[in-house]
Amino acid sequence: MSTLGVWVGAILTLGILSFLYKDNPFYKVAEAIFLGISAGYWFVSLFYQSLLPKLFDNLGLTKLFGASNTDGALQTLFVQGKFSGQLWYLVAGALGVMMLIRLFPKGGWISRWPLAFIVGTTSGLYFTRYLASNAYAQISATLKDFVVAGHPGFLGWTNLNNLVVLVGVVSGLTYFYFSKEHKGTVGATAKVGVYFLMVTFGASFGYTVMSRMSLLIGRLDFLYRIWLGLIK
Amino acid sequence: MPKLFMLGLLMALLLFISAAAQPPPTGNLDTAQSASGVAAPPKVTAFDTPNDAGGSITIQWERSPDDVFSPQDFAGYDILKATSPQGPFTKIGEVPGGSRGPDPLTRTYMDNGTKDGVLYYYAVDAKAFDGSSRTVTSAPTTSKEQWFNSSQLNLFIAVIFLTAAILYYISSAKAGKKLYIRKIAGLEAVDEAVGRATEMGKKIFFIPGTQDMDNVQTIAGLTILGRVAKLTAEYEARIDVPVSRSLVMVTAREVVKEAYLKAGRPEAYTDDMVYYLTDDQFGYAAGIEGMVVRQKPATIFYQGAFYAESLILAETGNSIGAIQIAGTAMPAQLPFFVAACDYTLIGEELFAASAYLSHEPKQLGSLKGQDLGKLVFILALLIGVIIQVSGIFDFSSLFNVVGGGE
Amino acid sequence: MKREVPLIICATVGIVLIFQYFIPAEPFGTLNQVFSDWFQVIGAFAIWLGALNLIKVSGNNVYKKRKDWPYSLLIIISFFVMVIVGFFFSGGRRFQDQGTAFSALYDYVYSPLTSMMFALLAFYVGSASYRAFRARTKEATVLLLAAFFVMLGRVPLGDTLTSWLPNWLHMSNIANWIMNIPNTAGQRAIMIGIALGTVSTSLRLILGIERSYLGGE
Amino acid sequence: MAIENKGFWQKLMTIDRRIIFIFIFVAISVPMFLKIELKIPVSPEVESLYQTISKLPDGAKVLVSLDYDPGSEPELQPMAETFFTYCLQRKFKVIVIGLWPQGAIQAEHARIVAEEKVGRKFEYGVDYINLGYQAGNEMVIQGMGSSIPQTFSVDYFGTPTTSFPIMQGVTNFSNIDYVFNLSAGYPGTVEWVLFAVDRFNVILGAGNTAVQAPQVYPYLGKQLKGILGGMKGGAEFEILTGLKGRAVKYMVGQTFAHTIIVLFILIANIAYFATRGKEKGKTV
Repeated sequence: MSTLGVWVGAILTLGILSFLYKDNPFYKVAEAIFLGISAGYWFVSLFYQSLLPKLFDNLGLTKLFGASNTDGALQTLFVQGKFSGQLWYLVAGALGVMMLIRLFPKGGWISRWPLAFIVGTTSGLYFTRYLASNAYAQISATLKDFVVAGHPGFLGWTNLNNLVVLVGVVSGLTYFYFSKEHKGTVGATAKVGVYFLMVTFGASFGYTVMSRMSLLIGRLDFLYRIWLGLIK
Repeated sequence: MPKLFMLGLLMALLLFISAAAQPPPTGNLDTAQSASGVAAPPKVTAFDTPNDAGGSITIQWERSPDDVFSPQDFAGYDILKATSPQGPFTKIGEVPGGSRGPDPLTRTYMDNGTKDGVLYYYAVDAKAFDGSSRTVTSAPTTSKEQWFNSSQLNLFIAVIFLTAAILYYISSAKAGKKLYIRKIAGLEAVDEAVGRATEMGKKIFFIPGTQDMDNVQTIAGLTILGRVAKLTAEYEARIDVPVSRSLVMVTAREVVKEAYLKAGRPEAYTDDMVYYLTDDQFGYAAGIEGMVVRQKPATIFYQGAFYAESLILAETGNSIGAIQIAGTAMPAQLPFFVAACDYTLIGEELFAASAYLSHEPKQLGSLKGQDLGKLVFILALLIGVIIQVSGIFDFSSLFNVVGGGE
Repeated sequence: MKREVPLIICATVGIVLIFQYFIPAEPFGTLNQVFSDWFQVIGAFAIWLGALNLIKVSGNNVYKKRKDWPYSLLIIISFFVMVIVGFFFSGGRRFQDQGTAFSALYDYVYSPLTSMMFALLAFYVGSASYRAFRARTKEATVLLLAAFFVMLGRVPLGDTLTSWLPNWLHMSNIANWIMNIPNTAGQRAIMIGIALGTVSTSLRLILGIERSYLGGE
Repeated sequence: MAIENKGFWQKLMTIDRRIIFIFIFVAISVPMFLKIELKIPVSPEVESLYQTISKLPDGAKVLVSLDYDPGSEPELQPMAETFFTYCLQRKFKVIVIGLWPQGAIQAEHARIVAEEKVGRKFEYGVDYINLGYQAGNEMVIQGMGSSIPQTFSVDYFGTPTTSFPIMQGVTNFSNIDYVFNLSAGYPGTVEWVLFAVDRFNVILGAGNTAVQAPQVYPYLGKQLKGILGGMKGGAEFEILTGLKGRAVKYMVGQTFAHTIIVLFILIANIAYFATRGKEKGKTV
C-alpha cells in the first residue's frame, strides 16, 4: 500500500467514525465522497460486468469496434450467414432502451414493458426456488433425522431434540397463520411459536455481536498497525 | 374444515405416489478384461442421465477391489468412450481413488459431451502405477432429452396444489365470501405513524430495502409503499423514498404516482419524492444516516430485503426518536429490526401486509390460499413424524429436492 | 397497450420460468440463464436513470445554493472522478486488476469507507442491546436469555464461569444447543412461511392481480 | 439514600449511547496492545469440518470458493489463510474461484501468507490455480456442474484453463474431492448447498461470517460437513490444524468487547428492575 493511499484511507475512516459523536462537517465530506465514489463504482462495474459481456459481446458489437476477437450474433448472421441464439439478446437491448425512454416526459409508459419482464422473471424464478429450498428442504430436514422406533436411541436425546425442533416449526408456522383468530388451541400454539421466534432472534443477535466486533477489530488493526505503526 | 383435511390428505397421498414413481436408473453391463496386477472395476453400467436436456450419459461402476484407501498403490480411474465395442477408445476423464460420495462402493462419472441418438460404449480403466485393467460396457447407450423432470414431481404437485388453492379462494372471495385476517401489530400502527408525522409537520421516510427488483421482498415492500403513499396523500403528509437501485426507483415512482392518483391528489405527486442515492450497500447506509439526522423524519418505514445495513439504519432512526416500522423476510436481519424498531413485520407478515392494508377480496383470498398451504405443511409434519418414527417408510424423502435436473 | 402488454409479458415470462424448472429439454433448460442475462442488461441500462437522478438532485442543490450545497458538489465531483477513471484510465475490461487507477481508488477510498461504515455496527450492536434487551415482557425475557447464553457461549469466559458444572451444561454447549435446536426450529418456521408468502406474491404478480408496480392510467 | 439510588439507576436507564460507544472502543483497542492468549474450546461443527478434510487423501483436488469482499476480511481472511496453509502442507491441489468479484484478489492475498508460513510455494497451474470471478451467482455453480472448463474458460490472469496440468481430468464436480466455501452473504454457502450439494452431491465445508452462520446451520449434517462460524470458528480451526494465526490473536479483543456488552445488558436490566421496583413499590 502506498503511504498516500493509507493516509487517505485513514482520514476517511476517521471521518466516518466521527459520526458516532455527532453529525459534523468531517463526516459530511466522507459521506459525500462515499456517495459519489460508490455510485460511480457501480456505474462502471455494471457497464463492464453486465452490459459489455451480456449484451455487446453477444451481439458482436464489441468485435465490430475491434474491442474483442470473439464473434457475436452480428458476425454469425452477416459473415457466416447463420442464425445464432445470441441474436435474442437484441430483445434485452430493446428492453433496456425502453427503460431509458423514461427520460422523455411522454415516454414513461413504455418502461413498463421491461419492468413487467423483470417482475415476471423474479416471480417465476422465486416461485419454485423458494418452494424447493425454503419449504420442502426444511420439512424434509425436520423429519429425516428422527430415530425409528425400536432402534437404539429411539428414546434418546436425538429424538428429544428432533421433537423440540418439530414443535418449534409447527408452532412457529401456526403463528404465521393469518386467517384464524389466535385464541384457544390455535392461540396457545401460536404463543409457543412466538417464544421459539424470540429464541431465534435472541440467538441470532447474540451470535452476530461477535462478528460485528471483528469488523471493528479489522478497522482498528488498519489504523493502529498499518497507518500508525503502533503495533507489530 | 373437513374439506381442508381432505385436501391435506390428498396432497399427502399424491406426494406418496410421486416418491414411489421415481424411476430406477436403467442401463447395461459390462465385460471385464484384466491386463495387469490391478483388479478391474467389477461392474460398469452406463445410462442416459435422467431428467436432463440430453447430451449426457452417466457411467457408474463398482469400485475396484484394489481401490483401497492408500493412494500410493492405486492411481484412480480413467473413463474412455468409443462408438464401437472394439474401440478405438478415447479418454474423456478421470476420477481419483478413495472413498467419497454418498455411496462409498460405487463411483459415477458424467459424460456431458454426447450427441443425442448416437450409440456409445464406455470403458473404465482401474489404474495402478504399474498398469491398468479395463471393463467395457456390453451394450451401447445413447442420450436423449427429457420433457419432464420426474425427480421434481413432488414439487410440481405442490405448485399445482398451491396455485389451485390460491385461485379457489380468490374466486370465492370475489364471490362475496367474508374472509377473516388476524391482527398484525406493525400494520395497525401504520395509520398512527403517518398521522403523527402529519401533526408534527415532519417527513416520512420509506426505505424499500436495498435489493433490486429481482427480489420478491422488494416487490412486496413496494406494494406496502403503495398503501402508505395513499395514506400520506390523504393526510397531506410528505413522503420521501430514497432508493438504492435504479429499477426500484422507476418502479417506486409508478407506485407512488398511482397511490396519489387513487387518493385523488395527483397534483401533489412529484418525481422528486423518489430518488436514487447509490447502488452501494454501505454508501446508501451512509447517505441515509446523514439524511435522517439532518432532516429528522417523524416516521421511518423499512420494508423489503435488507442485509447488514439494517441495524445502521434502524439505530440511527432510533437515536432521533422516529417511529420505526420494519418488515423483512431476511431471517438474519430480523433480530436487529426487532431490537431497534417499534414494530417489525416478521417474515411472511411482510407478504401478508398488502392484503391486510388493502382488505381487497383478491388479496385476502390469496392469503387464505397461502394459509391452506401452511395447514397442509403442518399436517405433513405431524403425520410425517408418526410415519417416520414408525419406520413404515422414509416420509422425509417425499420432500426431497435433491438431485434436480439441468 | 399501456397496461395489457406489460401484464401479458409478466404472465408469459413467469409461467415459462415456472415450467422450465420441470422441463429439462431445450430451450427451457437454458432460458433461466438467458432471462437472468437480460435482467442484468436492463439493470445496466437503468443505472443511467439512477445516476442522472443523483446528479440532477445534487446539481439542483448546488444551483439553488441550498444548505450544505458544497457537499452536493463533492458528490458530483467524486462520481465523475470514479467514472472517468473507470472508463478512460483503467484499461477497459480489466479495470479491476491490481495496479489500475480504478483499483487504487477502490482500495484507498471506497474500501476504507465501506469497511468503516460496516464496522460502525460494532457500536450500534452495543447500544441496541443495551436499550432493547430488557426483560419487559415474557417474550422479551426469552429473547434476552437466548442472546445472553449465546453471547457468553461464544467466548471462552462463558466456559470458565461454568467449568464447575457437568460438561453438557458448559456455556458453549448450551449456546450450541440453542443455536442448533430452538434457533433452527424458529428459522425453519420463518423460512417455510416466507416460501408460502413468496409463492402467493409471485402468483398474484404473474396473474396480474397485484399490479401496482405498473402505475396508473 | 433511596432517592439517590433511584436517580442513579434512572440515569443509567437513559445513558447516552456515546458512553457505550467509548467502552466498546476501549475494550477492543486495549487488548490489541497486550500479549495474552486465551484457551479456546473446539465446537463440534468445526471438529466435523476438520475431520472431513483430514480424511482427504494427500493430493486431493480441492475447490475453494471465496465469496466475500474486504468488508468481511477480519473474519474470513484468517480462515482462508489457514485453509491454504493446510492445503500446502497436505499437498492438496487447489482450484480457486470467486462468486464475488473481489474473491479472486482475496485468494491471492491469502495464498501469499500461506506460502510465507510454510516456506514453500504452490506451483501455479500444478497445485494451485485461480480461476477468478465469474458473474452469474448460483448460475455459475450450476454451470460448473456440467463443465468447469467451460464455465471458467480462462484463469484469473487470462490464460486458457485447459492448458494447466491441474485442470487435466477436471470436467465437473465429479472430479472434485472437496469444496470449501467462504461466504459473507449472497451468493454463498446457501447457494453452494442448494446447487452443488443437492444437485451434484459434492462434499462441502464452509466458513461463514458469524452473521451468516445461523442461516447455514439448518443445512449442517448431510448437506454441509462442518461450519467455521465467525472469528471464533476461525480460531478453533487454527487450533485444530495447529496453525495459530490472526484469528487466535484477535479473539482476545473479541472476548473483551463481548464481555463488556454482556455486562451492559446486565446493568441495563438491573437498572430496569431497580427503577420499576421503586415505581411500583415492590421488588420484582
